[in-house]
Amino acid sequence: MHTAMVGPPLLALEGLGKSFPNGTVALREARLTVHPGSVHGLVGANGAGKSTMIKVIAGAHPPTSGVMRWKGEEVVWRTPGAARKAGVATIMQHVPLAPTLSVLENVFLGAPGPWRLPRARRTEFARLLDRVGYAIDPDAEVAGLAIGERQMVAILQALATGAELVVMDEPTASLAGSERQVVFDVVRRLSAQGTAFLYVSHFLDEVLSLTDRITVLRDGTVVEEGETAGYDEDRLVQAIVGRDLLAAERRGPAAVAPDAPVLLSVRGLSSAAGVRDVSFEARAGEVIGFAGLLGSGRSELLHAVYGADSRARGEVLVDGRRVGRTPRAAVAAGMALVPEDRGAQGLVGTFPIWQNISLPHLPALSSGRALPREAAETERAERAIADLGIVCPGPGALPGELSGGNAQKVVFGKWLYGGARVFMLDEPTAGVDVGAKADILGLVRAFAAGGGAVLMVSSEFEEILAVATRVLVVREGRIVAERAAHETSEEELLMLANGFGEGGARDAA
Amino acid sequence: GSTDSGSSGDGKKEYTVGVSNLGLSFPFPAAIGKGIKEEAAKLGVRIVELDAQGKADKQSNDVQDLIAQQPDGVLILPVDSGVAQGLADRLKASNVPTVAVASQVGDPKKRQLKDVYPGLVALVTQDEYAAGGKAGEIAAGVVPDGGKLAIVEGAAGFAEVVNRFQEFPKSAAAKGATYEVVARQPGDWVQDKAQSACQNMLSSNPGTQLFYAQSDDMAVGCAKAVSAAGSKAKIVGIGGSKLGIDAVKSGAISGTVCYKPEDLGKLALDTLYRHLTGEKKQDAAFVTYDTPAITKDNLADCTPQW
Amino acid sequence: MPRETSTGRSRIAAALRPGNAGVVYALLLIVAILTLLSTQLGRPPYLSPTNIINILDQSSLIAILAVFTTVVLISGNFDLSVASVAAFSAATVLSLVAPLGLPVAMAIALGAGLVCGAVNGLIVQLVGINAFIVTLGTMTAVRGLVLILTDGRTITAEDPEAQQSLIALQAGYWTVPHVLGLLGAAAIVAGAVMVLLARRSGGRPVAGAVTAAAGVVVLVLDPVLGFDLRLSKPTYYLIMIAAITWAVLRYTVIGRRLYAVGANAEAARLSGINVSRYKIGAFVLNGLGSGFVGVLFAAKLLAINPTGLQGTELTVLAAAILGGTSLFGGLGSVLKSVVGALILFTLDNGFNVLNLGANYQGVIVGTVVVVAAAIYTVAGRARQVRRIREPQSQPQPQHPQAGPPAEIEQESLR
Amino acid sequence: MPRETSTGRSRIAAALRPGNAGVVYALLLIVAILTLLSTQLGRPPYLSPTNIINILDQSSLIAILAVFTTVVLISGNFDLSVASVAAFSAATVLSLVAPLGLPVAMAIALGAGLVCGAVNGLIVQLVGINAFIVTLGTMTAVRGLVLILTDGRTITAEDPEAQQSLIALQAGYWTVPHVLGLLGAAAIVAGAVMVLLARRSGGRPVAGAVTAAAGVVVLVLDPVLGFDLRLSKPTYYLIMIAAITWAVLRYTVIGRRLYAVGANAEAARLSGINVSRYKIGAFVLNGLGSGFVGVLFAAKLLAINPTGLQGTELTVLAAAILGGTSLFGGLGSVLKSVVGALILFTLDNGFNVLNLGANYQGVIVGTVVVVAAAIYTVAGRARQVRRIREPQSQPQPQHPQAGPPAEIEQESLR
Ligand SMILES: Nc1ncnc2c1ncn2[C@@H]1O[C@H](COP(=O)(O)OP(=O)(O)OP(=O)(O)O)[C@@H](O)[C@H]1O
Ligand SMILES: Nc1ncnc2c1ncn2[C@@H]1O[C@H](COP(=O)(O)OP(=O)(O)OP(=O)(O)O)[C@@H](O)[C@H]1O
Ligand SMILES: [Mg+2]
Ligand SMILES: [Mg+2]
Repeated sequence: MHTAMVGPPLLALEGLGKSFPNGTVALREARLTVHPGSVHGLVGANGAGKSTMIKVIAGAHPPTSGVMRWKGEEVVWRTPGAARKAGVATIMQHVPLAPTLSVLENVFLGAPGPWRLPRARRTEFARLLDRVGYAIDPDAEVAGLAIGERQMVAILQALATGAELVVMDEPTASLAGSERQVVFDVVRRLSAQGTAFLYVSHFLDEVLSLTDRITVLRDGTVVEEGETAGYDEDRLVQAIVGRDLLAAERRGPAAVAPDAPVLLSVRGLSSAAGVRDVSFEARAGEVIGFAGLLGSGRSELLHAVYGADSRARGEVLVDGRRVGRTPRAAVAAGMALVPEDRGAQGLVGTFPIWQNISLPHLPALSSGRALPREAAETERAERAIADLGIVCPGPGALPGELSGGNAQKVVFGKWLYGGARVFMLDEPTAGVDVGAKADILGLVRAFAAGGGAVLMVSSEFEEILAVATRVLVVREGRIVAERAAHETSEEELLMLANGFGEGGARDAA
Repeated sequence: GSTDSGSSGDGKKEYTVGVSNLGLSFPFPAAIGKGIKEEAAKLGVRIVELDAQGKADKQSNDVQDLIAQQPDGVLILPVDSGVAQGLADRLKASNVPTVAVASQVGDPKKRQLKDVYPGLVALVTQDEYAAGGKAGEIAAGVVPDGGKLAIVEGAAGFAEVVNRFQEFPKSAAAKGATYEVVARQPGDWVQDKAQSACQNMLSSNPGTQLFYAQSDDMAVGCAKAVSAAGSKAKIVGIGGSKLGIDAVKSGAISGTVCYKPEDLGKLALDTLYRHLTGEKKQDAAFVTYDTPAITKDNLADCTPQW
Repeated sequence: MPRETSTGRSRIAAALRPGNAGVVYALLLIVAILTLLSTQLGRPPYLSPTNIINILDQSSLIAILAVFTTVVLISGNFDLSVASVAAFSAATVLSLVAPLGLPVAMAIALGAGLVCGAVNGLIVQLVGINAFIVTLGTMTAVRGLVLILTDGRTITAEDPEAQQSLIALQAGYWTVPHVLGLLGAAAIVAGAVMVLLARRSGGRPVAGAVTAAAGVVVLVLDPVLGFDLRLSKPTYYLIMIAAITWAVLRYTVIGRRLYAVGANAEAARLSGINVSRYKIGAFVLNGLGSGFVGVLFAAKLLAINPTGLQGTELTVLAAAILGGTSLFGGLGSVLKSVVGALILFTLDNGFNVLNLGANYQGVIVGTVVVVAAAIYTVAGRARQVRRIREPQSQPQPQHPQAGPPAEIEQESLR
Repeated sequence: MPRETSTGRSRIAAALRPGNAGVVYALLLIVAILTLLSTQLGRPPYLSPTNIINILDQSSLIAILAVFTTVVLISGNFDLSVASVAAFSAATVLSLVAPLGLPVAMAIALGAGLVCGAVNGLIVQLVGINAFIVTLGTMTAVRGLVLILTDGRTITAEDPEAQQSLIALQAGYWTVPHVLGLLGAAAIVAGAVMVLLARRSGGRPVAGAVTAAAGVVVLVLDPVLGFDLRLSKPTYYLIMIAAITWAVLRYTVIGRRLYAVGANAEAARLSGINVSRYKIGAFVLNGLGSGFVGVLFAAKLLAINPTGLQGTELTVLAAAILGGTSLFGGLGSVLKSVVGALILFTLDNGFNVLNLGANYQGVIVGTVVVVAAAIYTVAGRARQVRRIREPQSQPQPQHPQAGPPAEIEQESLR
């Protein structure tokens, strides 16, 4: 499947430029060539301009300069509808779906014809699911889906149009192992049948194994372009960030002293959302990874611990003191939550970065705990921008002006300097580029080393194994297994998460 | 009418009368309703009172509901004269004797006040035109030499806005006072808006000598504006409400015209009752009562009823 | 698996859940209480045919407005100007019916409504101003037009001929004889069509067969029961408008796109939907609908005064929102909005029948509105607890190498 | 980078941009037009001190309501019940002032307002019903209470002593002599504080020094110009309330959190903010504010009838939204809402001064409202495209189509 295509390119961009009204130049003189039936990788650090390029292709943003050729002909797509009609289906990074409609309706949102045809759509949908190898209830309301499921719905929507070119902007950023596999299979199968893909991802292993050619963007310009076969992970990282990182990321976690004090203990926690009788402890210096499938209840578990789920029952103690069942009490007790859905749960869209970052610990940055000192807030934001390498015009930027990964870093930045000691991170590296991911994992280690405890949910088991000292496997709202990180493997975690015990037998749930 | 409503012990029939009131949260019609109910208690009439809340379309629904209850007679206080015409027709078609209270049925542009809509037993009301004339007389009494007149109108769209003005200049002129209307602005029937309107009219027409406010509430509001501005302008109201009479008493306004809603209610029910009992059958009769002009000199002639 | 997604049965069951049909239960509860009270207090029977016909008649015009307002709300906008627009078109038709005749006058009145709607839509969508402030402005401005048109006085249709034509539009009742017979016949036809469709798409024709069979039973019962349906004309207009609007929203792509546009305009745009067209279209439809209701009002009252229908916009919005329509777009059902309107008018009618003192009505209406909304908000909440996949939902693994693919247990979600 | 976040200079410049201060420019434009017209038509000068004092006095009560309503809107809610609540507390104070004396009667009236606000807040927040329907319900219910309390009649304060105490609360003017002197002194003090603060946080004390210097200049000018400020008491109340509310929203933790709660309640909650407290608090404050305004109305009119203040809720909302407050929470400024109220009352006043026919006022008000909103939406767009938002896939869209500031990706639409 890594056969390079010959003949006229399906899509060609030349001299593409895009600047935003606030002066940000997101793309300059960028180019891209996608051949029919090929899988083309587009990589770059957060804020490099990948999503911008994709929006231009999709007709969602008008470019400021440059030409776009579709099957050799110059085209100008003024609306997303025009691009769709021409045969380009796009999965945006921010999964725009209609939350009040069902999965089925969302998948066929752009479908033409006068009737809704629920029955015919249903069979079509079933066939689509079959083709893709995924299962989801067509009648579920999208507002009720977890972020990963929404991502899958967006993918289905793009595939349903039968496009010649499918553009995917970080389709796997919030997916776990099995769904991710589904996406890979789809890409492979459809590209074998002649559909071309433009694939954006921060998972370089994915890019390396899926794509035929790779384009690397840095600061809005193309720095490299070539056959995938000519790259390995190190070279790609080098091209993207210009430094070597792998060593840092692969470093194993430091051991925890056995006499380290217990910082957090959770006893008999259950919630109406489905968390069932969860107990565990975290010592100072520990990083606990939570492994599980999409929908296994890891997010709910973190929410219950954090007190965000008011109907949860059970005890949570920090430093041996009971913590009240509200996020307010949790913050006061030194807990911090980086939620999984940054748009809906992490950021206040109308606040500039500096106000977002100071929000949880505002009294501490205020005179008399009542009057915020803006200078102190701005200073803290500037520090976060520097520490996390957030690409933005300045602390006054609004979250909506940031690239996806940078927005995630802002959410992270909210908790960095407030003296929190128990960090709960729900998919903290979703959509974050390799360089920043290494930075974040480094921060996680630093938290632990500084005497904090970290609970980290991640669908990337590799990442869990890279930083966690202990792994708890979550399934159906329970903790079904516990492993020391150095004694387990990705394969074993996957088995456990799927409900197979050590011997390969299915756990009786 | 129906005969299924029970009879009281002494063999006298107990009548049920439906009242479609234009709005029980407005003091004037509420007082009419009060008069009706008091009289009903005296006469032993059962009252079904519906509140149209000032909406013509609700009144239409109310009449439908009344007809469904088959009352012996109906008193209707029209929200809107034009709409009431259709309602009167409907009531007539259902053979319910109907008395209109407080305002005319049928388009006032076409129909004289005293030319009562056919099919009604009677129209029982004060004469708005005559009341406007009385106000004019008061005005001629307090500003006899004529001069600049500003009018505080009710909310745009109400028939009274026209009716209460029509005779005002004529009867003032008859007494030798001619006024130049320098401003006409809406006070929307409410004190607050009238106060603002007078304040503003005064600041643009500092020489205004007389304000004619089309309701007592508005006259009282206007009086505040006048005294705050240190103006010497006189104010004439209309309505004879408690607020208005108090203001006449205190000298804040020069005079008003005394409406008596409770008496009106009593009169209306009596008219209907006597028609029902056969004591005095009427057809399209015009029934009215006296609305005297009230100034400081004859305060005793008006006991405010609303 | 407990959930059969596509059979009619579970969908009907879902539609009957309190969280979904709460407004209907609220209505039934109110009717039950009123019936009980009127019997207790020895008032005329509440559920008499006349009274039911009256309630339907009285609510029909507001309910029609609520249907169109629901469409605007679904599209993610807001319209405060409906009552003014209706009054405007009522004034128009009343002033023009005598010189021009009903058809022309009515066309102009409808056109006036349409233009008002279009103005709203264009300003909101193309200038990008908040719909609340725009329609508050047009509400005031159009009311001003009514004032100018009427010159502050009541307008009546004087010409007897014109009056007659207006009355014919609105007054009176149509009796549909042998409703059962008609329903039965319709069911048989529908059943047959369903069987055919199911055959063609390879499904089981069970639902169709059942429908047809039910139709036969009802048809047979008709001569025995002989039930005639007698409703006022506006009620029929309401039924027709609500049914058509419902069907369009439910079964056509236009409907789906309207919901999508309201739920997430950006997602809709990226799917190639012309967002402006739908948003403006909803306003235009609402203007047209208001114009039509205005004409019906004119025909009903044969007069309009300059303040006519003032304040009705809030009643209409209340009906729609009682019916569960979201103010944020993308959610709503015209049928439930109609039920919402019925609740409001049932209360008014109930007060009239019970002869309840005017002083207490406001408190009761307010309380009932809040309690009705509370009942089904709370009922709806009960079904949104479980989020985590339950054990019994494990499907057969389709990709053993990747582990069992995910599937969501829907029952536990709701 | 073009954006300078924290220097005083650029912030003032930003505040003066049409997109930000549009409502102020709209007001200035209206005043200019009215001044011109009144000169043209040979009417007395429009901008006379008396007239300005009048406009301020006339708008003050509605503007106070608009301030508190803005707080509720910022918190992401909606309150239609303000006018009913104000009428209720007016009726309360008028019925109780004679027997209990003003302080007690006023306390009870304020308490009544507070309770109404708390009921709204608790139902909206704890039962989770849409604020629109809840406050529509309480608006009706509280209006019903007013009706019960007044029994359909006008309530007046008859006792002369009670009347006097009420009048003292509201009527009359306070003259602040030597405003320039006071302002100058205040500026000197403020400047000194700023210099101190800047020193402490290590910044440059330029701004403080400039402020203090300006203070000295103004102080010196005072004996020469000798400008006295004479305003009605309600105007002072308004100034005080607006200034305090503005300062709290702008400079305190409470204010910041209120905005956060309104813009994204879930993010605020997960940041450790007690969302319910802020949302309910806003309602309670609004209830209290409505109660206060009700007392002032009672004092102004010395009478209230059962329909008093009906419909005012829409005027109040219009003022707030004209001021650029979003209906979807998280955006808004109380000062701009006050300007919005001033626009509405300036128009009314202008009509009175120009003696414009009542029939034409509606059309003009409506048009001006829409045009004013349009002007600064369009002017603001130029700046807003700089703040384009990435479409966010939020399950509950918080800003589905919010007004001017939430224009999403408009740039690419046109
Ligand atoms: N709407 C916007 N307004 C202003 N600037 C923007 C806007 N959208 C993106 N940018 C800026 O354009 C640059 C490129 O952003 P883009 O979203 O294309 O990055 P990306 O490569 O997709 O990053 P990521 O991997 O984090 O998704 C960034 O600096 C970003 O801040
Ligand atoms: N608001 C909601 N209403 C109803 N169901 C929901 C809601 N949010 C999530 N769910 C459902 O709950 C399930 C669990 O999602 P959850 O976020 O707990 O998974 P998780 O274990 O944290 O996995 P991940 O973080 O990878 O998504 C999902 O299958 C989703 O369908
Ligand atoms: Mg991106
Ligand atoms: Mg999760």
